[in-house]
Amino acid sequence: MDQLIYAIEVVLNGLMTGVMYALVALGFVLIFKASGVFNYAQGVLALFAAMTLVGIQQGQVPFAHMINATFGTHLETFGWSVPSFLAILLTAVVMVLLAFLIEKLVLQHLVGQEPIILFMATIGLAYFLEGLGDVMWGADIKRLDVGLPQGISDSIEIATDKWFGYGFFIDRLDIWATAIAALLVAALVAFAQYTKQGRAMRAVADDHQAALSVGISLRFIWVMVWSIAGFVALVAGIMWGTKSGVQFSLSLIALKALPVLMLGGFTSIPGAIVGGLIIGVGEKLFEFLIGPMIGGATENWFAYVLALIFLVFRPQGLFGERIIERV
Amino acid sequence: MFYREAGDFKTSYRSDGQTFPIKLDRWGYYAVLVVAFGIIPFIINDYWASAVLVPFLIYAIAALGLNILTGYAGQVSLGTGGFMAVGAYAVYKLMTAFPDVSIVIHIVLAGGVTAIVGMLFGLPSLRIKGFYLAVATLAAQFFLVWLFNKVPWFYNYSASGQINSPERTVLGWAVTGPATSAPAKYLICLCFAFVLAWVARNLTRGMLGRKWMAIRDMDIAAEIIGVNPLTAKLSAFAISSFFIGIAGALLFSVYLGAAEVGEAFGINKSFLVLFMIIIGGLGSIFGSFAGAAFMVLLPVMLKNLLVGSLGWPTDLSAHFELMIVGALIVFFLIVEPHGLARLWALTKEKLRLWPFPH
Amino acid sequence: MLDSPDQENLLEVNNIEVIYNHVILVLKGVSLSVPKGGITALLGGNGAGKTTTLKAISNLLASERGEVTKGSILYHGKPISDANPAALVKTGVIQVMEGRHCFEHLTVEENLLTGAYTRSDGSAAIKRDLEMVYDYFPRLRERRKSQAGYTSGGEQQMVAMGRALMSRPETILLDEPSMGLAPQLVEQIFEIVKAVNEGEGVTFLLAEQNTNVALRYAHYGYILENGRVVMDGPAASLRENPDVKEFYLGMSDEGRKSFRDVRSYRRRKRWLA
Amino acid sequence: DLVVPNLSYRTGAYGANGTQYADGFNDYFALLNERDGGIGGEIIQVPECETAYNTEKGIECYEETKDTGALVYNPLSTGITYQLIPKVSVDKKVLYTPGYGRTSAKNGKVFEWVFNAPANYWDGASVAIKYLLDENGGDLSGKKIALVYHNSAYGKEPIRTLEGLAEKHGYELSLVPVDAPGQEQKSQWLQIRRDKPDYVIMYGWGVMNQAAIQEASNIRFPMENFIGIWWSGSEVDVLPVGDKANGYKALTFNGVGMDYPIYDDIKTYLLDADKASQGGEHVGSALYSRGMYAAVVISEAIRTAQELSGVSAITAEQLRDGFENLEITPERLSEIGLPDFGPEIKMSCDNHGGSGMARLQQWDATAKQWNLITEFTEPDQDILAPLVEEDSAAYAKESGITPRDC
Amino acid sequence: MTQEQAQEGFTTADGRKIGGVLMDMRDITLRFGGVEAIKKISFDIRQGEIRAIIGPNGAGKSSMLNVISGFYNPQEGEVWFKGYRRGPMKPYEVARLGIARTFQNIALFDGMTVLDNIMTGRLNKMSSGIVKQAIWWGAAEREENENREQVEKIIDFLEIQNIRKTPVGRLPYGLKKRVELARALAAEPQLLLLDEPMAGMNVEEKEDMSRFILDVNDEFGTTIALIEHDMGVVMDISDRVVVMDYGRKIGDGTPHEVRNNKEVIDAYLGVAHD
Ligand SMILES: Nc1ncnc2c1ncn2[C@@H]1O[C@H](COP(=O)(O)OP(=O)(O)OP(=O)(O)O)[C@@H](O)[C@H]1O
Ligand SMILES: Nc1ncnc2c1ncn2[C@@H]1O[C@H](COP(=O)(O)OP(=O)(O)OP(=O)(O)O)[C@@H](O)[C@H]1O
Ligand SMILES: [Mg+2]
Ligand SMILES: [Mg+2]
Repeated sequence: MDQLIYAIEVVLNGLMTGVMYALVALGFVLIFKASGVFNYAQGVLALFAAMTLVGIQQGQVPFAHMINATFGTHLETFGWSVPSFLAILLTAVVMVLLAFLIEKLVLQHLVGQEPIILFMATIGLAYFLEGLGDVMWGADIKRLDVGLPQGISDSIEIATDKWFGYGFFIDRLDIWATAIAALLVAALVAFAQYTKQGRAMRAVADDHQAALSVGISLRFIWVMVWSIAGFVALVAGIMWGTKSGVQFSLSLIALKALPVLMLGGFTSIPGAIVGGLIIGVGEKLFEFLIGPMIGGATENWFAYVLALIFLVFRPQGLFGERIIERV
Repeated sequence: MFYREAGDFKTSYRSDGQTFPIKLDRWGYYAVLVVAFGIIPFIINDYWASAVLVPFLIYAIAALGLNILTGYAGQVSLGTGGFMAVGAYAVYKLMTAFPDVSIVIHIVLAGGVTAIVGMLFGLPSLRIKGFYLAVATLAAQFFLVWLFNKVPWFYNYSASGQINSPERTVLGWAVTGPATSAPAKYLICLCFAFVLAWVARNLTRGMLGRKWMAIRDMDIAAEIIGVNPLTAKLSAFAISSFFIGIAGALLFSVYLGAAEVGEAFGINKSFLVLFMIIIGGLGSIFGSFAGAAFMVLLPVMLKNLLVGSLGWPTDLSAHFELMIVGALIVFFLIVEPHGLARLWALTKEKLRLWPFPH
Repeated sequence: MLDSPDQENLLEVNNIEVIYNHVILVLKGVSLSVPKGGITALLGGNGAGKTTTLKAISNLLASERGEVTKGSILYHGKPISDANPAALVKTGVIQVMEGRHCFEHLTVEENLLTGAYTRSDGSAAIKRDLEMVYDYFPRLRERRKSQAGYTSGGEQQMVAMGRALMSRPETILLDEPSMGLAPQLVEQIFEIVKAVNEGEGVTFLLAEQNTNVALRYAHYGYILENGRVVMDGPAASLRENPDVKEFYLGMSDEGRKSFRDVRSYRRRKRWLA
Repeated sequence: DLVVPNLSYRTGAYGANGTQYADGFNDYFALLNERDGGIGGEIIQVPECETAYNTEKGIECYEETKDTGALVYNPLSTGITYQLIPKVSVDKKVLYTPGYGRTSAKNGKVFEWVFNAPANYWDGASVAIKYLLDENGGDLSGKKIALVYHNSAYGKEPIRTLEGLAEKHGYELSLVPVDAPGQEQKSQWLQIRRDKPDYVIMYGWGVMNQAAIQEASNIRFPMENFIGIWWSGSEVDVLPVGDKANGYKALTFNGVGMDYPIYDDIKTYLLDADKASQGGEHVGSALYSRGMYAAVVISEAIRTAQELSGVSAITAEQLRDGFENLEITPERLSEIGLPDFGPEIKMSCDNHGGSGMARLQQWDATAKQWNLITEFTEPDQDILAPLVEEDSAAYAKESGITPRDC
Repeated sequence: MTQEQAQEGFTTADGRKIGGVLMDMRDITLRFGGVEAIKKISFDIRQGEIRAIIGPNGAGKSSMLNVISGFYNPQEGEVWFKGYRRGPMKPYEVARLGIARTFQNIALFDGMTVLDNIMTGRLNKMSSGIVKQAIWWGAAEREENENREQVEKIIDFLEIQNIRKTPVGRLPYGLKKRVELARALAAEPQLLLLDEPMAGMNVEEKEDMSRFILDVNDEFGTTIALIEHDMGVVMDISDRVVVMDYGRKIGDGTPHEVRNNKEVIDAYLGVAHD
């Protein structure tokens, strides 16, 4: 009986963790949908966004370390601190700028290349941004606080204690993440499906040349999509940064988003959420039920294996577009 | 004008099928072999062996392997690190279980073991394609690393889970273990790289290679003209893994000497080797070597430049190194998406026309 | 059939050279002028460079690693080689690409709507044009909700044409509109071209292999071989030219040759350019 | 000149930790050079080489520096250490791995060139249990202790020790592995919440530390009952968690804070003269102090070697003798300007690991500083000594080494 | 149909001998989800003939070819080949039976040279194992060269010697079609399926292509089924024609019969062609 109640708690937490993964996966989906680019840099984008946010919030001097090393100065901060809301806004602007630069310097020159080449380019981009983030804001671990609540939710604990005789642990941050993710997904789905730009975005994903030929500006679409993806990365960065600090490993959550992506389908926005939920529950439940028998720490690979099993039955993921096979 | 094929007539299909049909290329190739086997072993020192040449050769083997799978057969894999780990752990178990058998045999067997594992993880490729498959191969990566970390049998129950390669000799020369000299390390890797490159070349120029390329270019059409996708894909996985397994075995036994799976064979390895083949050129033997050379040399050179010559603090230069490597990768892809090999071929094509274009 | 109604040259291509991949020289000095409101045909064998010419005009070469290395392209007297393809569509030049290039995952209707991407004259007008396209191609109306990737070759060709019409262009560059279409439909497509040309004053530059039909509908024709223009003239006069008759229309002096009979004798006479 | 390369890492997943340690290491030698003109008249050169915590880069750095007259290596990475152990025995270089690396290297009979004083992973585990024994009046029977560990060679080290001690003291041990990098630990902490262990011991590194402390605070696990190994006890681990990290404890084998006379010199000679590594950003932090401590031990060994051999420009072999005869008394530490900064060290030919003493520190979130809360405590050598003996014998057998007579 | 019936044949107008039934499609129905692409169609292909399939766009012609080459499995109906009923088969198994084809949207292997593309046609004629190929010298090389000789014959036949070493991606459309034909021929098929082999060609090139098709039929005795929209070509070179319209068969017979079929004219030709 206890086991069952525990399992329920594990499932609930799995769902919420899944939402956190989905936040990262969403960025991947957007870019893939719009350009057929598998953007490996999405994780680093989240890290970069979070670093920038903290940097702006705390009034850090960008490139301080480099300037100090070259000129022997002692710059560190401007000595002011920016309110969270404004800082988020400014960071969003930086992300748009970044999207613009990425299009200008990278994507534009790779129109029409094979997907794997574009994928590689985004890995190059990931390296670059990782280095740039460190040079700009320093490699130390930063604390991110934009006022999101964190820690166990008392009301749920008390309520469940009353019902089950065991108080469930639900993190308040996760509840927030769920709400925000739901909002994001709804907005993005509406955008992709029902607007002209959304349709253009899907057209670009199918055939760059044809899109060009009907007058869709790849440049505009890409800047737009990368900006949105940058914003999604910022949201993911805020959530994960609040959870475990802003530092290099933040970029590695991309690896947790990949199975989500695979399971949900690379091109489906709702897929990212459903995939996230399945992966979250799956890995947590497996760790809870089977983990103890085989030594634990199974989550990293189990997520992938779970996604793999789904794929064998649906090679395009649960909600991915059917892979068109014709001759 | 200096580089031309005119006057190089072929009188048989056999001579038309040779690896370097142009005379100048052939001489260049012989020259490289002479330098590699005849000169470098006498002048190599520990630094060059450990920092540059040995990793270059080992990664070249891994890149050849991945290139067979990704470049020739079109199946993108991110499981390279995991498969290298299989090679490493296989050779470790073999070395410690049968100390009297030659290490060369162990390394080849380790490749064989990896081939079997590779085939197993290649099975989903029959259904799953493209990036879905690439991500799916990460399952192999993570699972294998977890397995080697978790099951003490693989690391002979050592307290920390590290594996150490004991000393083994070939023809009386130590090739593994601390006492190995730089030339010995270099030569054993060179021999493996040479033979494997030759095997790769043979496999890719014949029927098997064509089957792979057909699957890569258009799998449905390939199936309709008579390629059995099952055997084509699985053979690509097997042979690719064989190469990668050998690279993993060499990496552990000859180069590192000790390894911990998550650290030495993590996902970064998978990406590194993928980089090599893309920068070098997908579907090109030469490209595998060029890419490996590029990715091994670049950081060393950058480091020497930034820290050694410019005297920057190491952290700044490490960050800049990341930025430069990233930027260079993007730059190369923009200049020539088909890699160094294609760049080289284009240069030759231009040279042929030079100095009279068109 | 018709003389070009109006002599103002809308589009002028002056002596352009195109190189692919920095090494493959494909166009070796092509010059064309396309009169406003006319239908101009670009004829020539495989690999003659028709597609390349059209892509050079619509600036789509960059994504295939090709570039125009010499010469100039003027539209309304202004050079357009630097405009990006999207801007070009806004100025009124749209290309229907060879090999259809539909957006596979979009439905037929969504494909058509992307054609209207650059328009800003409101959804009512777009809706009207959508109906117009459906009237031209009733088959598309039936399949409006199917994914374009699963429609047949001919249906895809109709989608591509319809999509171009949706942008309300001034000039359409048509690359092999008849390829893979049933004979009835070929006629139909050219009838539509004619109707659009006459009714809406749209200028056409079309590359065609089907010389027979093309010369029946076009006002003026250029024949391209091996990257050079080897002959040009009003369509009517081209149709009477004996070389054109033999090589492009498949007629010998005695009338149409049977495909069964040409088999045994080798004939190949090339214009020496 | 004497060359002591600093194989550091300032980028990558562990860069934030590596930076501080490397600064401390650099600064102490810089101080000796500036203030005393080096050691025994020899300037100490500390060429830095970035390893990014990557074993291959570690080898590259080693090979790059080894022919420049390098005496001793301190790579701050267990992986690189394992790689270097066989190499240093051939190249005859000293490998000094305080508080990390291969535990059984304590046995100088087998590991002639490796030193890991003052304490190793097993010592740490034992000292933690000792502390818990003291807290519980010497009796841990029936208590539940969970080990949250980095699922790698490093994290697995203490398992055997804790199991041995569990038998002896009757507590119940549960193992909770966390895969690298470890920023997602929900499963682990839900399990801990369900199992309600009395104490949690953590062997973590990098982001895993903060994530664990954060999750612990989320489930309201009492911080006082949460003890990290010394690699889980730096400012970067607790600062991101904020106030809720208050009371968290960690082991350490070096002093913390800036209340030592040496900092006056560091200020005069380095900070004011703008010679501090990285501009002195991290002076006084826990990892900085540990890096500095490693430099102290190395410089003392150099001094000893100079005395023994009578030459100032010592070789690596002489430095090894210096290490084997090294004695750092409390008096000596005070002389250096670091009173009570580390345990007493006395090494010998067969003991390369010192006494294994360590102490506990506790985080004060309001003051944002660590406070020492115990004296140096000795580990339970009854349990540890046989383990060291066993493990080093296995290594000797595997590598064909005949242990030296000492 | 019995074995004997399958052996019967007839003689065409220009005196060529057409053999018994080689391929027999019986009541084939093919559905994609709700779309019925082929509705209960039956027809046969006889040994040595050139059989044309025509019909408006979307009629299901390509789908029919896909059924024959095993890429689609029909929901209903039977496929008989050489007097045996063929169960559901993988495409590569069908290829081994001696059926080769070309594709409507060219399906060449873009990354390979013309020569390599054509060599893939001989896949099923080559058998040396992995080890032999890895060593190359000896068996594998010999086999390669033998097959190369056969391929060179086809290259000569189709007059594409000068582009042997060119990557196919760079070729113009018409040549690609020719290379595709070469690849199909390299397999030495009994039945050759051509899906719009002359689309996108001008008259001159169509003449060339027609000549190749007729020569193949003549010299190798290969049975050919082809889809084509150019009625001139169809009328001139085919022996019998099947007409499809939205999945149904609306006509079957000699070119002459078909051309004068009212239904065919309405559905497909528009005006009667001369
Ligand atoms: N991307 C490319 N890279 C290299 N060469 C190319 C490329 N595209 C076309 N070519 C070459 O340019 C020449 C002209 O090709 P183009 O496609 O313009 O001919 P076309 O007249 O349209 O022929 P078709 O009627 O077959 O479509 C051909 O020889 C072709 O091989
Ligand atoms: N894989 C598929 N999934 C769904 N529908 C399909 C598929 N393949 C073909 N169809 C549909 O079946 C019908 C017949 O298609 P098919 O390609 O056979 O036509 P076709 O006769 O070859 O036409 P065309 O002359 O235009 O090539 C079309 O309406 C097409 O949309
Ligand atoms: Mg064309
Ligand atoms: Mg068709």
